[in-house]
Amino acid sequence: MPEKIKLAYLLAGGCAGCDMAVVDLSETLLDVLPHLDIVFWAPTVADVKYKDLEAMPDKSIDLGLVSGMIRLAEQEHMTRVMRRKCKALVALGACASLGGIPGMANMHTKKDIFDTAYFDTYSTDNPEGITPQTKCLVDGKYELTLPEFYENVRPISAVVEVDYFTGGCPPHHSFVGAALMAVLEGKLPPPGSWLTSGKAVCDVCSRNPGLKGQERELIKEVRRVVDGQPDQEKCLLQEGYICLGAVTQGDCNAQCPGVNIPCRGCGGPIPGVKDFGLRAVSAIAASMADEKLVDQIDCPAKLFYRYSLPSSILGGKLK
Amino acid sequence: MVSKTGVYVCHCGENIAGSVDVAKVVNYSTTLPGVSVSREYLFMCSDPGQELIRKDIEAGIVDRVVVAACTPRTHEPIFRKALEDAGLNQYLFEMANIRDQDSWAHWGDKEGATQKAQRLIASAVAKANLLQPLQQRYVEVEKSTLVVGAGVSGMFAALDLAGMGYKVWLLDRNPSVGGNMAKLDKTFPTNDCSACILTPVMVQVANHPNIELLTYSEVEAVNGSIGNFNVTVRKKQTYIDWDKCTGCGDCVTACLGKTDNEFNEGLDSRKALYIAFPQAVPKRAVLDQDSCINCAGSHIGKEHKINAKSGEPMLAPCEKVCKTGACDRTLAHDSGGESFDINVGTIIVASGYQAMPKEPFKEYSPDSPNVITCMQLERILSATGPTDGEFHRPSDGQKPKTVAFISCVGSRDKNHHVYCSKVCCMYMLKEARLIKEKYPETEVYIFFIDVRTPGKDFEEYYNYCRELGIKIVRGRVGAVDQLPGDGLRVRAYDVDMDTPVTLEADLVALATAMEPSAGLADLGRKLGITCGSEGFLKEVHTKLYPVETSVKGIYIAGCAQGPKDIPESVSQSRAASSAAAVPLTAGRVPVEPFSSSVDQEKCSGCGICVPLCPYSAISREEIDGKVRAGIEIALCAGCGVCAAACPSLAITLQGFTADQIFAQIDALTSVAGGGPID
Amino acid sequence: MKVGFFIGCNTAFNRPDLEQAVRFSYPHLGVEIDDLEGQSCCPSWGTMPSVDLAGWSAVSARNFCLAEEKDLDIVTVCGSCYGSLAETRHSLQKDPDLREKVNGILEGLGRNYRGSANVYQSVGYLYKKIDIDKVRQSLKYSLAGLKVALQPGCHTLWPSKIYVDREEDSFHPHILKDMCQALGADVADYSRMTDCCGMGGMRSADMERSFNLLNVKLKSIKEEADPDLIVTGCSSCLIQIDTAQGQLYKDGKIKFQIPVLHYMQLLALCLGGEPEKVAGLAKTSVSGVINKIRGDSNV
Amino acid sequence: MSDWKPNIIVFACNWCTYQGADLAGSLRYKYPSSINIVRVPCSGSIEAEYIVEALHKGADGVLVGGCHPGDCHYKEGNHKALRRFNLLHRLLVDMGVEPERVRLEWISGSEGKRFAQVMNEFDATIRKLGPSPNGRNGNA
Amino acid sequence: MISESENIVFNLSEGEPRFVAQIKELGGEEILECIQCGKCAAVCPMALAGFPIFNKKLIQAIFLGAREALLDDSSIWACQSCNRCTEICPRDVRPFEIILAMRRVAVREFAVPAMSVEGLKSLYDVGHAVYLKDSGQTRQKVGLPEKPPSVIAFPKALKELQAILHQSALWEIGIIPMEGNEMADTCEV
Repeated sequence: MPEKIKLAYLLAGGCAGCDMAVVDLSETLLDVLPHLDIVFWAPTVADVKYKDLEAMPDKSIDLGLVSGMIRLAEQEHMTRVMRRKCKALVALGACASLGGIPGMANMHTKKDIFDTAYFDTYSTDNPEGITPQTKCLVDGKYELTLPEFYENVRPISAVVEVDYFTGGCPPHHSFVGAALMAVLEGKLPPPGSWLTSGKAVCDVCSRNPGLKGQERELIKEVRRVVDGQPDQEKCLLQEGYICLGAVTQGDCNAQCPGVNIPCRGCGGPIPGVKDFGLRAVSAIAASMADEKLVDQIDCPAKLFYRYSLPSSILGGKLK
Repeated sequence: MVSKTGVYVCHCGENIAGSVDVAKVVNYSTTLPGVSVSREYLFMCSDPGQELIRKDIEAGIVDRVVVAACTPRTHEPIFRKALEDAGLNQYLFEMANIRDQDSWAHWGDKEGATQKAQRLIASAVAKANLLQPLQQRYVEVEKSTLVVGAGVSGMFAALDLAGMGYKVWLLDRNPSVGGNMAKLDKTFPTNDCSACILTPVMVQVANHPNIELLTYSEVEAVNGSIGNFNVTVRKKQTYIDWDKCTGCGDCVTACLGKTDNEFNEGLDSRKALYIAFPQAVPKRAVLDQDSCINCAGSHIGKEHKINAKSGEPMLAPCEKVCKTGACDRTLAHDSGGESFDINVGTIIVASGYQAMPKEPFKEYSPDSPNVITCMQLERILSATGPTDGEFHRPSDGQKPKTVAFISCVGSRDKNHHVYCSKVCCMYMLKEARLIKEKYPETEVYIFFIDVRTPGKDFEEYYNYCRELGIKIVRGRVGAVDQLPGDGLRVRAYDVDMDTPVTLEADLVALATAMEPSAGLADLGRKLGITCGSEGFLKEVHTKLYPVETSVKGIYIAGCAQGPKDIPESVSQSRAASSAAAVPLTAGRVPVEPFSSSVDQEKCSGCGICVPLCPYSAISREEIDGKVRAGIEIALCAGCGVCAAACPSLAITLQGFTADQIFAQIDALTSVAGGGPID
Repeated sequence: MKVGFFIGCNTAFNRPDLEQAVRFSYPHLGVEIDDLEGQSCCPSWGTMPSVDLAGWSAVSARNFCLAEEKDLDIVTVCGSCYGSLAETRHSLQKDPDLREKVNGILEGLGRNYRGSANVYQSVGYLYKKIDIDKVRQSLKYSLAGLKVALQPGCHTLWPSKIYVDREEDSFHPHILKDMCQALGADVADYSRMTDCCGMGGMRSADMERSFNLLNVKLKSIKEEADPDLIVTGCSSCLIQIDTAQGQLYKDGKIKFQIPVLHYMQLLALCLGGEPEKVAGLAKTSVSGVINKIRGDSNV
Repeated sequence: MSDWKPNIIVFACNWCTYQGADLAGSLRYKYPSSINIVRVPCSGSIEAEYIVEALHKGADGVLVGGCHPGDCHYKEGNHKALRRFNLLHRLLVDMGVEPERVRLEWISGSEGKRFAQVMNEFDATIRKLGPSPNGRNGNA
Repeated sequence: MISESENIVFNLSEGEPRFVAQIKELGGEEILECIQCGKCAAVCPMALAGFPIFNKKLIQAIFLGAREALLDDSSIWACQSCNRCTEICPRDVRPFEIILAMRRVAVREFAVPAMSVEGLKSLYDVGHAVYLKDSGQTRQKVGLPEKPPSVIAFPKALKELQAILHQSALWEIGIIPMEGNEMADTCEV
């Protein structure tokens, strides 16, 4: 074990689920904490201000974790500050690495989103038609500023260079622990890598037909979980539930398939894959027993890009 | 390692240089990443052209080669050989197709064609930079051949190969060998009797120790590739034990079931139990279940009924007369026949043609019995035909006084076949001549579009026919009307007289087109070879590889490839047998190393690839308690379906890796109007 | 069942007795007639078709619109109308650019061609849509004992692929034959049944050649069939064969005149229609045939 | 925009469409020089990524060419291609790509004329659509 | 070239080279498929009635560019439109469409027989190509109203028809006088 390392944690545009996953380390946290000197954890855990981080010398922090994606100017700014201050920067979780669920907003324009949020919903009462502005004058004299709401959601790699990526929504706590241990022990792969096993969910999934000595077959029908109870023993994909386990990294230990929920891809693509959704298309469509079946897959863009739309080749819906 | 790619741009005489600015392209090539040298030559495939490549390799200037010339489908092997000769792995080679897919297609658009050549070369270079050496593989060749179709083409191909000492399986779906030629009366241009020249050949194939006849059989499935084709053959059910049958014909005489006689083109009937024709080889009887009437309640596979009076079993007439026990209806016969596999090194397809029936040509009153096809007329004229060679018209058996032939029926016709059937002019002349020679008082008219007689001694034949008094009218017949009684009125337009003409005829013979035999497309599909737009099997190259198909080891002969007369069919069948013998003689053949491989370190064992492989080349392997995919290289054909589907990018298709394709995409899109964009 | 009746110039102005025959017989067989008010010329071959395709199609499409707007198909007794309408319909179906152009023209009139209405010839419509037994059962009189020769008319046959009620074998048509037999007639074949009658452009261009062409056909009818009556499926054929015979006879080119009626007229007569209304304008003498039909109470 | 020429990438299977393209050339059927062919062994080897990457890098149209159903040299690779293509096409339409920019055609080795016809048609379609918004000419 | 023409010999070098293209533009798209087999002529009523020009010959004359000779001959207007040629043509040339295309050329050159102009005029003026002035009596004789329920009885419908014709090539060509078309006045036939 090395001596104490300095750690900073920034939550960019996420839901704080990743923060929870770190906290959930529970006992592992006890092993890790003594080695950590947490200098910044905002806005959730520690009472440290942005300006405090800005004031720290560049490259003074050994390890920075950023969770969440970039939607606001503030998030971009702070991520850039993190990059300057940290020697190594890790994108923690699906949002930071791929854009995550908030990234599905890239199917819509900023205008659509504002219209929905500030005008169209039944509960909205906005007769003056006020929408967020980056600057406004209160009482005619106090100038207030708000961060800009960008046109698109982006993963943090779109604004800074990221040394390591991890998937998961949120990342499984045991996996977070393992990643931290790897950092502490200096067992790090070359920068740009995923701090993951690199293997698919199928590799660890007990439903994998191969583990039972069975051959995989072509998919003969398409089903949805709402339509019935999947057989606990059988491979979900084989049964027609569109499970993305084969295309997704399995550091989660196949928890979702374990409880009858098809994998939705939060673990991110297998390293080397250019585009998660397209790989899913390449793999799964070919496995359909006939060409009509693929038409039964509902809204492929939202299914295959649930966690990765902003990092897809096209970046989101072309508008 | 930075590659040193050499780019060699071919002028192909004027073929490329006439439409592509070669000098500009060569200059441009030198600016591409990884390119060490770029050269041009008039004919890159010529020996001096190849020498340029060899010298650069030997001098160490070049370790990857891009040739920008014609299509790799014909010329890749030539250049690969040059690389090999110079000591470079032959798969460090890529072609840019700037002739067939560029200069020819964009002739007249020099700017566009030049820019495209630059893009195609950039794409080839991008791929070449990423090429890896591959090792050529060889497969041992099974020293036998399957010949599909036992007409005159198939029989000669079989005899040639058998004569060289190779085992030949000669398959035909009919009960007898002989094909269409067996139906002909005489053959042009010598007027030999068809049976006289064909029957000895039929006997020869039957007796040859190296030939095994598989008549009344069909190709059910074909697997494998050159050297090792595994063919599933289905021998159709004859319901007669051919080991016991002597072909005496007693059962045929006794049989009471009747149907149209296909050998006589439906002009008369045959029995349900029949021998294909008198000279059939093998001469064996076949029971056609569809027309069998199950005499005496004797159904196939059922015990005989017992005569209530005598207590004896009631035998069907065929069983009663069969002296050898070949005909035993009580046996359980599988109506599907019997399937078995054979292994062969090469395959020749000589499945022939069929003459179109008359029915589609409503304007020629096909409902009249006196409107017949020329193939039917051939049977009427034949001594073995329905009239024993007497010239009778079908409606009333009277000898026709006036006969009209109509050419190009279904040929050169966009509603049927756009091609010229090539042999009709000559066979009409032949049939007309046979009639006129035997019955000089008969008036014979032939209505042509163009008389086409381009063959040895054909024009002389035509002249002789005219001297006999056969009347030739240039002008396609527009209608055949049925007159009261059995007469017919032929209406044409005489182009030379510039006037409409009519002719009252007793018999009208339609020179219907030769068309692909039924099921040819299906057979092609089983073999993996394609049919051309006209429906016949397609050769690799009309001039240079006329008997080769797109599948190595499968060759074509005779009318399966397109309409031909007998001399041409025989020539081509002997060419095919020679081509098919090459791999058999060599004993082993090289196969492309473009197969898929799995990086088991990357494989997650999801198994997605396993059911996708059409060759069952991928299987599950267990490694350290984990499931991983494994590929049997010998079974892999290199389609790349598995590589494209692998979620973990663990499978790579050698020669077409994703990195190489992405590099090509990059190159094609970053070169716009002739130069790199900023 | 209801259908739009496309009358056509020749029928409306030259042989309105044929129009009456349709108006009488269709409702008798349970087919209601709609007048397609405001219908125009189809247009006939010598007019817009000879000027340009779009203009031709637009005039034609307007006629179709009248039927489409009422959700009806069109029936006509005239071969030319049938051919011209069917051909434009075929073109408009297969050529979206033409359709766009035509709808551009129609837009100003507040109309839009959708392509839902079909066009039938009067006999073909009955053959395809009405049970032939129903025709048999509705008859008041029959043609028993009458020998007829048929003139289906070129336009009911060719080009066969454009017609919805086409013959299976357009060179040996049977619809008119079956329909005549349903009326009890004895149908006699002759070899020139599908020959042209010579009406239409040819008659306008050169009457003598037109009549000579018909003469060849008439001789074939007389010599091979010698019928009591010629039955046509087309109003143009009706007019030509009906009027030309008198001239040919006068010129000494034929020594006979055979009565001629359109099938719809015969049908109307058999259904009990008044001869003066449904067949009152024939030039050839049809009274003998009509008496024979009505005289025998043989149904 | 008049001097704009589309850039079209055609992924052609080696056994049918690539041969068809060769035949079109040898029969001298004309089609626009905007067509660039990438040779692949089988339409079934074409990854969804190839098509989208081409669009992303600036191709204005992408065409996948394979053997007619039933005629695949590798038995059924073209069926796999069709399945992949159908799903990808729906995905791309969801993502706002104009559906006409991506096309699948079965063109056999003997259909030289058809190859040229399809290319002419496709080029015309792409010209009508104009430069791809998601490529090099666009704003993405 | 054409039997009724005075020039016995047709000088091929005087052929109009763009003629085939013009015919194709005007609806004879498939003309080049013709191989002059003569099948259409065998059953063409025009050929059988002795007109000098009919489908097969027309097509060959177009191939050779014999534009003037064709415009001098009015046979094409005798075509019955029977379409038997189109039915049997082995090349899908649709010879009748070639005749229509040739008529369209002739209309543009005002080389049209008076009868045909009358038909067009009648179509424009009353909405029917064939119209008999005393038909009202005939109709009444068989118990029908004087006017059929066509454009004849509905003046608004006639206006509609004329509006269509105003937007057709008939207007630009000006071969018949049409309301508001000055061109027609100077081109009286």
